[in-house]
Amino acid sequence: MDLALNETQLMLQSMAREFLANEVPKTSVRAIDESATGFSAELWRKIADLGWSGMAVPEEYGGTGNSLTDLGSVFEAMGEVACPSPLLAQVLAAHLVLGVATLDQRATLLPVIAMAERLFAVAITEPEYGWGAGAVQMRGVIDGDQVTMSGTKMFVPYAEVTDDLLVLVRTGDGATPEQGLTLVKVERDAAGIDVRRHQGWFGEPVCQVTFADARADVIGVPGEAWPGVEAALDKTVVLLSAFMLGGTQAALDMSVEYSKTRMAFGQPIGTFQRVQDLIIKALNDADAIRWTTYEALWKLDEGREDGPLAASMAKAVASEG
Amino acid sequence: MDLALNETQLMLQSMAREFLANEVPKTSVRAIDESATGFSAELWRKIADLGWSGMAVPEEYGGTGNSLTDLGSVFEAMGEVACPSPLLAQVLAAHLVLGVATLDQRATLLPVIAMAERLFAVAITEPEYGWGAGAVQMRGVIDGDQVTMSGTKMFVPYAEVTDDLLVLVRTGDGATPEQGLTLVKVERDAAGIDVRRHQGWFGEPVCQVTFADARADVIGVPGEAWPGVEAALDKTVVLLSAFMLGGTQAALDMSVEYSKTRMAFGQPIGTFQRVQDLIIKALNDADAIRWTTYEALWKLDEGREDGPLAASMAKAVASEG
Amino acid sequence: MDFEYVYSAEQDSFRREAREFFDARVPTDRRGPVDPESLDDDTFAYFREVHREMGARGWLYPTYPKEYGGGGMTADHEMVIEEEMARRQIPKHFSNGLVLPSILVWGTEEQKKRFLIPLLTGEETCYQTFSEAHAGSDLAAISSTAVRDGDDWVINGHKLFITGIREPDLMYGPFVTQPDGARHHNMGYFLIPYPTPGVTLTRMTLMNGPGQLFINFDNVRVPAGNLLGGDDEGWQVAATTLEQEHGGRGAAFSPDEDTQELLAYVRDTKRNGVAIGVDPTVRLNAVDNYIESQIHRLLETRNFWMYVTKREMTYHGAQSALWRKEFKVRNAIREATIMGPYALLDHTDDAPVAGGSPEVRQRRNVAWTHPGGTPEIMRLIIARRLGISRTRERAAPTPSTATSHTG
Amino acid sequence: MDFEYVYSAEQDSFRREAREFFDARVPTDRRGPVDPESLDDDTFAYFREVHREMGARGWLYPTYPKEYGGGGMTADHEMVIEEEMARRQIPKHFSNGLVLPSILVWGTEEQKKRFLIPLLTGEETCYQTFSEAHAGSDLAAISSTAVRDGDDWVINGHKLFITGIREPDLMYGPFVTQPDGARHHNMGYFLIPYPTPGVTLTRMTLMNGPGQLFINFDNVRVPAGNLLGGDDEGWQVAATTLEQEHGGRGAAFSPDEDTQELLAYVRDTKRNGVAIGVDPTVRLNAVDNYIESQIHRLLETRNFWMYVTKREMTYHGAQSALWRKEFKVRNAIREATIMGPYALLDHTDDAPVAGGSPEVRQRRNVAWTHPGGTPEIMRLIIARRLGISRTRERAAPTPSTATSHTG
Repeated sequence: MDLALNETQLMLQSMAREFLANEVPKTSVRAIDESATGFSAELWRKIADLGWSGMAVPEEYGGTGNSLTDLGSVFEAMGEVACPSPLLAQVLAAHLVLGVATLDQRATLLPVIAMAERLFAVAITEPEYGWGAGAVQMRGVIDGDQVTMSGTKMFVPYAEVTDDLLVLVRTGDGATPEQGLTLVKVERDAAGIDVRRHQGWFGEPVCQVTFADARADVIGVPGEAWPGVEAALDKTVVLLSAFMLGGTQAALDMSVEYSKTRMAFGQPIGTFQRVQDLIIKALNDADAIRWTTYEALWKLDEGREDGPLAASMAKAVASEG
Repeated sequence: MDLALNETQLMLQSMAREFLANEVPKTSVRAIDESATGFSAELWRKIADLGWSGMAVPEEYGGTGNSLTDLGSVFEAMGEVACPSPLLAQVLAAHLVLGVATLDQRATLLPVIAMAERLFAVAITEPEYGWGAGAVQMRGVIDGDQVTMSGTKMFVPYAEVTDDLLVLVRTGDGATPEQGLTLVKVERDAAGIDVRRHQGWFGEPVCQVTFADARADVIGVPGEAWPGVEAALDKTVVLLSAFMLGGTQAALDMSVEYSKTRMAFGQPIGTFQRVQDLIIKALNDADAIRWTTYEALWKLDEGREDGPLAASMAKAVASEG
Repeated sequence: MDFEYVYSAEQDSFRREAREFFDARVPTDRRGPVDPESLDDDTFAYFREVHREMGARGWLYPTYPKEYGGGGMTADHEMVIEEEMARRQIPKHFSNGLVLPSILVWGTEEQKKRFLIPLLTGEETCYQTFSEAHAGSDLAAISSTAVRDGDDWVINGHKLFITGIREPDLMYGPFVTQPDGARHHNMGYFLIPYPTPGVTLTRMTLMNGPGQLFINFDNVRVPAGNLLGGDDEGWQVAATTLEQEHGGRGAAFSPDEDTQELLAYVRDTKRNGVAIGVDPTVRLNAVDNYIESQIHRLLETRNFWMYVTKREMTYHGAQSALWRKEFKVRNAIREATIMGPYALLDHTDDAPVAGGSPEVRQRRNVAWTHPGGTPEIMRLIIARRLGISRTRERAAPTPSTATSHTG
Repeated sequence: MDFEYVYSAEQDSFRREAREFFDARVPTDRRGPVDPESLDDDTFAYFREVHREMGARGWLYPTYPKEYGGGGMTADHEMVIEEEMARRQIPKHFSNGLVLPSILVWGTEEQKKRFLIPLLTGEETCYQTFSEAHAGSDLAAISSTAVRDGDDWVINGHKLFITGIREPDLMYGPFVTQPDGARHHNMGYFLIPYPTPGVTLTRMTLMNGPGQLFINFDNVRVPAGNLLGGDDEGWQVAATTLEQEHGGRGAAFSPDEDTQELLAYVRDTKRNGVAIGVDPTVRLNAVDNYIESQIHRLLETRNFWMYVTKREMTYHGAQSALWRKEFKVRNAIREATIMGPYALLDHTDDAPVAGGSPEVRQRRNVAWTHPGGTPEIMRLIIARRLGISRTRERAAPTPSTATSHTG
């Protein structure tokens, strides 16, 4: 048993913190969030130059083949400053390609993802949303190694600025909703694709993407994408929990600090039990997120059978706090 | 608009409080709760002598025909001292007879209930319990104006000491679960009835009642009992909420008093915000129960369409606190 | 007991009059925005004029005395007007009217005439300027000052988190008159016209929108007659204001659009062919939302009844305010749980739910725990009123309980 | 990172040894009662003897030094023994062993020999006598006294809410030695044999059973050697005890029978032909129960890891204790929500769920928020350790962090 980050992870996290402190001050987070696209190509380039987009990609495909826990230590640091970037989408794309694509496709796509030569966004959710395979109802018709598809995907992060889209479509009906789902890749600028940013959302930019007879390339085996998609989502969702851990811990630290210096009724507000109890709630939240998240990352890294259970639990804990 | 109890209710409540203060001190509550049957015939006689068992019975049937709000003001007072008595069961019996029985049966049964000449217990819940009509599955076979029934009812309050049982049985199958239910009356000592008190329950004594080809009298129209049963339950459940209101308010009052006198760290514990917040939670609970309960009683007394909705809400609020 | 507010024939007749006025005056497509803080100039100007016309009839502040520009009517009339405005989604006056009871209780006859009339008739609007950077919950810690200079007071300092969608004609709040004076006895309560030289307004950009101001005071001169109450009674005058703000008055009419919108959403929404309400967790969240809103309605009803029957209120106002602040946050979370990502689409999106109002609640219900005192302050007040706190206090005088202190 | 505790070959071999011992010694139908407080005399006597035999092997307190009757083993051995006992439902020792670290840290060599050996070998049992009627959360407010008289101390007063299922051989706790002394420096920590003339035990009847005592001390004489630490150091000695009690040590092994029983109930129960788990509200309650129990396991695991790696613990022990006290109450409510009235049937009923253990939890989980410090006290400690309280404090010395103070 060892609950400490290892040397690699400590180094990664400390380098990440240094980078973020220099390159992503609070003013810049605000400016990017409030910009027209919610995206900074400059910051994304710098992040790519650090190699973070290749961490989830095995070395043989041009990445650095890091563990999920390695990635978690970086996402935690990003969450601390609420760093706005499409890294999570890019990492999800890597996990999808690893989980679903043919060997040839891996060899083509993964180096591009790893080097961030192109940005990838992932479109799964639909207007009548849900989180199971059954909620994917947008239809695609298989035509050789391509699919022609029409319909709408909602809440797609960074679709406005991405180069490519990975889209999950229903190309057939099987005995269970898990069957008949196909992952496809298409350039965002391709014919028949319309992207509109959702309004009002705070946080990362999300978009509605409409497809009208858009043609896309099949990734992996047609109709059999779901197991790989589910596995990729499990892995990626825990990295999101790590990001939320960073944010929760940062909010806690700010609250503790503020409670020591902000005065009311002649004393620091931290001396009021009501204020203390708000802080203790945040402390419990942060620690609950921390340990469910890192245990889930560890279980997934170890390939344990209960990894997906732990992943869902970490996401639930991080989301409800 | 007038949110005060009226003169009758104030008088009823004040008389109830005086009676309970004299006759039901804390020691006696404890003694009755811990006695073999959890029932005091002596206290029940005194309660009956006050006329409380006749409050829900119209004057024409020998009762005093009080409003539900009148009854609520008494149940609130009983809740304040956690008065152990089968009054709620007896009142439920009155409501059932009023809701389900034929005019002849009313004339026979209601005076007996009103004068508490006999005690009535009500058996509806079954081992695979639930709160809708569909959960009543125990079978009875109609034979003229009698029913022969076999099966088990659970969690029946005061079944061990009651004179009569009102039992809801399924005597037929209709298009909906609400159809085919019949209310029957049977003496507790009748052949084929076995009563066993549940162990471990705190609060009023509840029993498992087993029927083996027991014969009972049909009350009202066979197979059509449910609407009257549901209406009776709605009315009675709000009186239970009023009882719980009394208990909640008493606990709140004790807590406020204790918080002013109990010292810790050199000051009354009520000066600690953590203690205050526990009390404020109880205050909000008590007031939420109070106003949802009395509004529901008023709506039922007025015969408003949304009375049952208000009744369920009052019960939910009183139960969850 | 009788929980129903029964309209008299007189009220019914007044309702017809009000409805006719609004129907004739305001086209049905004229209404307040989903997000009050995104009010555009045209809509603002339009309803500002409607308010003036209402004020001329005494309908803006119906229960205030006629001699000061109010309606001289009963709380029943006020209720009718509020209901009719809500029915047509007509925004209420753009003032923070919490100063009005303070002027009524503490003002001289001259002050009542001079300040109440333009406010009550809707000619002018006013903003409440209380909070400072180092005095939020602890309002008594304010440090902005008012120094007597001949017949004037000279005001310096700042106020922030001042709610106001445009610019006011009048600002009101406490300023320190005796920097070395005893706490709670070292300030005066001033009425400051706007514009006045030395006052600058800066808009704050907050989660819930641009509706709040930072206000700087740089040697701002107001005449002595703009001091309400004694120059050491500012805290007490503010307490009368806060007593109202903390919900002391209650309401016979608690519209519940948030919950109605959610229940309609649950009733009407299908996902992949299945009504979302078949999921008991959806129903549970919707029902909890409904119940907590009903409890709030009942607490407000109780307070209204206590107020109009002149019963002694202690913790009641703060209790209702606390409940409101907290249940609105819980209900926003429940709404987001049911609606999922749709709860975050605002009114400028292509197809927001309920015109985008859920999105407003996601931001606003958190932000609105602060104005008028945080939940922690409400708890502090309740504890005091229950007599379990170190500090004991009685309710401040309000128009319902007090005769004028100076009249 | 590695969250798994990996057993060494040595541990595996020790496990075999332990399992053989328990299998040979304790028939499988011999186990502790569902409700620990309903332990019958025969079962008590039986396991008391088992404990003695375990003590003789050093298995009762495996990590304590061999020279004082402990096992001289590692925490790993302790874990193996605990797991094997839990597997066979063998009750743990009937002592409150929280005095042991205090004796180890504060005791003289003679005291360690005299008091530790019979306790660690299981020859004797001990109860912790801390709380008084007017000193619960505020332990420093105790008023029972110890007055020096020649070579003896004479003890007067009372203690209550003393956990202990039968009668102890030894009691321990603080008594005031200097009634006018400064708070936290006015008491000594005494070890009091039972029986001793003047000590009377009365059983209290509480919601969670008869397992707690009222103890009266009437001119009870103990020799000077029964004072642990200085006669003004009682508070500090108690702090070492409390540090353990507040969860400072963590656990690599957190059995979770409550949740497992509930999950089994949900899996196996049908009502009217339908599995109850088809209702998402049932699943939601069961899953929340599971998640909160898992969080507790992880906090305990973290504490265990910090303890064995000698990291500086601050708020961590109190955090885990607070979480446990509060989530157990929430989980009891969830269990009652799922099981309905069945959750209230006890082990003497005809057909209770899971042998009646849910009923025990309905009573016990509320009662158990008190011993070892209420949730409010845990919060107070956490706030201090976070440095946001008026009072700052560091963790008290424990065997892990301190060398003996007197040795």
